[in-house]
Amino acid sequence: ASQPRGPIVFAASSLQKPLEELASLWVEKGNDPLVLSFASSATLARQIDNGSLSDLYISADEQWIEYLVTAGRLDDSAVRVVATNSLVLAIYGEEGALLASQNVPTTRKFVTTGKITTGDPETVPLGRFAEQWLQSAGLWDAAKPHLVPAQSSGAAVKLVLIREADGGILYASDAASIKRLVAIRAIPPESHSPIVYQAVLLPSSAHPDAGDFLEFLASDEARQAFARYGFGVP
Amino acid sequence: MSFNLQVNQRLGDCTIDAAIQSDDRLIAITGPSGVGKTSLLNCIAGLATPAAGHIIIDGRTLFDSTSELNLPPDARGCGYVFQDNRLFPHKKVLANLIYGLTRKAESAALMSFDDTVKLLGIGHLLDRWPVALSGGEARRVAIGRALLSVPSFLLLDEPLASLDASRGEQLLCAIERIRDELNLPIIYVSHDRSEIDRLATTVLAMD
Amino acid sequence: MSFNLQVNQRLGDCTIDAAIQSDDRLIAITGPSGVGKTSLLNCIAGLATPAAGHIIIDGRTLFDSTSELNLPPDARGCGYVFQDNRLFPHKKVLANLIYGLTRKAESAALMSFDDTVKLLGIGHLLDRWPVALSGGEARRVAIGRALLSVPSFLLLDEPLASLDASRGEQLLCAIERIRDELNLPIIYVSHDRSEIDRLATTVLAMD
Amino acid sequence: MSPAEWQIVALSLRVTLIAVAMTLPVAYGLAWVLARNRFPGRFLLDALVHLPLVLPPVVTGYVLLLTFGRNGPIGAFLEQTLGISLVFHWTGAALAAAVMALPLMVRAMRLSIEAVDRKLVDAARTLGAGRLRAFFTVTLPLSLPGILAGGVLGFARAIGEFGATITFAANIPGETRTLPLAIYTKLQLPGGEIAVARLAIIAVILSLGALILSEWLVRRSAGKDAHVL
Amino acid sequence: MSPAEWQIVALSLRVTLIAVAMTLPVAYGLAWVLARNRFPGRFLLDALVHLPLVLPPVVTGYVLLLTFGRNGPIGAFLEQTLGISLVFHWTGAALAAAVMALPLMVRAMRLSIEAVDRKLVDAARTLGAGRLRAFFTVTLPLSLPGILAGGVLGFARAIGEFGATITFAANIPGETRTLPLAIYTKLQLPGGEIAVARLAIIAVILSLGALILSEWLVRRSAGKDAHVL
Ligand SMILES: Nc1ncnc2c1ncn2[C@@H]1O[C@H](COP(=O)(O)OP(=O)(O)OP(=O)(O)O)[C@@H](O)[C@H]1O
Ligand SMILES: Nc1ncnc2c1ncn2[C@@H]1O[C@H](COP(=O)(O)OP(=O)(O)OP(=O)(O)O)[C@@H](O)[C@H]1O
Ligand code: MOO
Ligand SMILES: [Mg+2]
Ligand SMILES: [Mg+2]
Repeated sequence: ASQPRGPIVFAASSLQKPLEELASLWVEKGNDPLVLSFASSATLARQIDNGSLSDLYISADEQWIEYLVTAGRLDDSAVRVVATNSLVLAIYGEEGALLASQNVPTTRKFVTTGKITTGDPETVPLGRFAEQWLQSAGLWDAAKPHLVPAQSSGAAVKLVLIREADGGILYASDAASIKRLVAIRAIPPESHSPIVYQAVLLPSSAHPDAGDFLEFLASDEARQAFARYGFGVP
Repeated sequence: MSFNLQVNQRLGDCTIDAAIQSDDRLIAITGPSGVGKTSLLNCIAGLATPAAGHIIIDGRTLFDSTSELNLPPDARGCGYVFQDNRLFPHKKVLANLIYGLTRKAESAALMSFDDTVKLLGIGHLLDRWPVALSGGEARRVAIGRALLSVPSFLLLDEPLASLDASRGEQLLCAIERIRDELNLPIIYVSHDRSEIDRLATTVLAMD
Repeated sequence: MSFNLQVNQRLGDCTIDAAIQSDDRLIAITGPSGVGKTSLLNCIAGLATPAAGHIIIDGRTLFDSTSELNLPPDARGCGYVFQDNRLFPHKKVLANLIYGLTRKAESAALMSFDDTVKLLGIGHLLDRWPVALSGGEARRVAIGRALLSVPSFLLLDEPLASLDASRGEQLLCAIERIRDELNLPIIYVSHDRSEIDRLATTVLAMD
Repeated sequence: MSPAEWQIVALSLRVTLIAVAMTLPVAYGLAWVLARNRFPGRFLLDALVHLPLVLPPVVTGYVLLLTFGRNGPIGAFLEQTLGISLVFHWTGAALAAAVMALPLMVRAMRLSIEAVDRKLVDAARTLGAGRLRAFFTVTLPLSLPGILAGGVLGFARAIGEFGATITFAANIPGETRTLPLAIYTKLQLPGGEIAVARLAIIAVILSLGALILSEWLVRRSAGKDAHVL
Repeated sequence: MSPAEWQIVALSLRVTLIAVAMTLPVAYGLAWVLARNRFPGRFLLDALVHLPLVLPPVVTGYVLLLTFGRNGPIGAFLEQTLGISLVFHWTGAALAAAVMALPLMVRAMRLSIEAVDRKLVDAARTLGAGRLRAFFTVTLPLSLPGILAGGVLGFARAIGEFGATITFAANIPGETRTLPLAIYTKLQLPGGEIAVARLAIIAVILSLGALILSEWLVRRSAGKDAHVL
């Protein structure tokens, strides 16, 4: 506690990789090291609601930003979108393997064969977006019996990687940054609500560098880092 | 008066109804198995509470149902040799023997530690765990523990059971000495007619 | 030959070295406390294993260190009255008594259940838990349990301890009857000279 | 309770009771082996039994997935030979609950077995009982307090099991969404607090039921136990 | 091990040991009250002790957050009067671990206390020991096996505690990121399996250490225990 430290950042687990890289970039710029606490967007929001000491909150779920705004814990004018994402259909595959086009199943066949994993539509943003897409494509009822709802986007990725699931509706960022995941089709972004990662400075923040770090998150340099891990940029 | 006891107690189907007043320093209790001898001793020691009656030893009232006086066991100052020994299994023989020595001495110790150990012939057992004792060895340690606890009266529940004749004889002599020289009230439960005849003039025969 | 025993055993600092051969149906073992009487019975019952020697009862070899024969306790068919009773605390008196009755009868039962219960005067205790027994009551149940277990020989470790004189007398008569009429080998451990004189001609005095 | 809540309760009870019932004999066997036997590898077995307690439940769930999953060594075998599939099934939830409850049950039972006086077993042997009969008539009934305590601990742990279940069996409504998973689901929703409270109260009531049952069983055998112990 | 891993292990040990050390006397007190006393409300206390076992850990963590958080009744009091803050501190992680370990410790200890023969306590009383001395010289040492078993169970549970900790104390490196949280964090990363395995093995080794220690303590007192029991 005696060492000087940078702001405390509460961040959704799915942002772990780019944020850890950004945290080291931040230190390289001569700043004090950040304190990063990863958990699900919901857990973090409840902690903030109960008086956490954090300076910044980076959510993967708009719902919880709204919840905190409604609860009067933060001001929605301060919310910044730092990255975006999209959905893909992905399977386990060898690195760089290009699937012969005749072997690629149709979307309907993909979501109605064997076990397909995605986030739990009720609790995980990934699953909520996937359901929105399936509903709009008229595939929800056919796909539902085949869906394995995972407890986080990371858990869905794991299920595909150990081939307990035959395929997954996953984040494009994961499919792009993980060697043994092969994206076989992109989901049209307009078929579900926009997937945005929002960062916000908490009103209770007392750390002088917190605002600067938020600016840094919105900088070009940060965008490049997010893009390296397959995220879209706003 | 040494003893002024009147105890009324129910235990399952068995009712105990005992009364005795005596100036003798040692009284014997006898009676067939299951008549309530041990239960009576438990009442005197304060481990069971009589339904009615009073327990007065050497002028000191330990229990009185009318005045609702009921001293806890540790305030009664009895040296109780249990029928079933009840050695502390987690303490070695030495620690068992000196457990009661911390009692604040109202009366002085009956015998020195060395004399007690010698009388009972348990000197070679001091470093043993109770489980590694034979039946008679455990009995002698239980007697030693009670004698060493600086008691103001003694309750002996068949103390000589499972002891051989010569050891029994030595102990009887010791009990006589405690009765006569130290003037300590003693209640002695036994089935053995010859022991009783030798020690006691007042005998409470329960039935 | 009824008994052909030779037992060599170390227990802590105590060494047991006992040998006896006898045609008598009952032999007595006596000796000061801690000499190894109970330990010898445990070896005969198969609960302890002698370092060397042999145990042959009624021509049946139960243990032989040279031929490495060592029957397990349940194959030895002994009726053992333990010095410390060892009643099963989770079984009522009745269940304790009949525990050994399931044994396949090589010999016939010594006495009928009713006779045993009557001899020991424990008829009113059958529905009791062992904890609710007095010292002498528990002793009698332990004797009954051993007698009822259809044994081919008896091991009695101070069976009359904590019994009153009249009950003791009845039991001694019963033991004599078992010895003479049923012709069962009996090993009888006691400190009481008069008991031993009455029952046994062969006495193993350990020391 | 709403029908949806009833369904969750029924599923939770089924999963928990099956898990506890299947684990009881296994746990007792392990407890007996650990309490009464000295053999090489005993310590390893002891450690193995404790493992699910030490590892974070998610890791245990992940290990279960690797072992009992479709591609896991045991899972593949079960599926091919017996047609049994555990992953993403309520049976998998029961397996996860059983594995997590095991160490608690073993410890409690072991404590009670170690407290059984061997002299009583010896007495049974001299009365003609073989090892097996002596075990079933003496050791087993005298270690009943440990069996009951283990049962209560196991039941409570199994009905509250979350991490290993959600990882191994997923959170499928009607199939693997037990009470804790339902509570978690509601907790992930903004404004789900009231539903969380309702479900938590149901969970508490269920385990109160188990507690009452166990206390009653103990008291039923109190005639002896109050004195034995 | 890397310095980062060392830091995690050191933090985990500190959190776990403090949690177990603080909980031991409380758990023993509760176990004694539940084992030896009959009073109205006893059943409620029993139920309350079991609660953290039944509820999903996340819910326990949430309840802790509501109670000991900066806005919670106890949390606000502690912060204003004593300047102690638990949320997001390693002390909070210790509190979460302690609460989760409590029911296991109480059960094991209670089992052992109930197995202590009251006749020995009676004997101590006739030898002049008051209630207190009889307790400390007879009941307490004779229930040592339960204290050790409870300690091992509690240690294992505390070192593996995840859900309540991440919810109540957050996942802050160097402050509240204990072994299970570090494992979870790595598990969220693709390709984190090797790191997960390393950390899991460390967790296993630590609790093997606790197991060995407890077995050694048991054996040290075996001179008597092997026979007493
Ligand atoms: N917990 C109990 N519940 C019911 N009855 C009991 C209980 N304890 C003892 N008894 C009964 O009370 C009576 C008196 O028992 P007590 O132990 O005082 O007898 P005793 O005279 O000491 O006999 P002994 O000479 O055999 O030791 C006996 O009939 C016994 O069965
Ligand atoms: N577990 C043990 N460890 C060490 N020594 C033991 C153990 N058990 C018994 N002994 C010792 O072995 C000796 C023989 O004991 P045993 O019980 O056979 O004596 P006993 O002749 O039956 O005496 P008693 O008449 O007092 O019952 C005693 O000196 C006793 O202290
Ligand atoms: O990182 Mo999340 O909160 O599982 O989408
Ligand atoms: Mg008596
Ligand atoms: Mg003996």
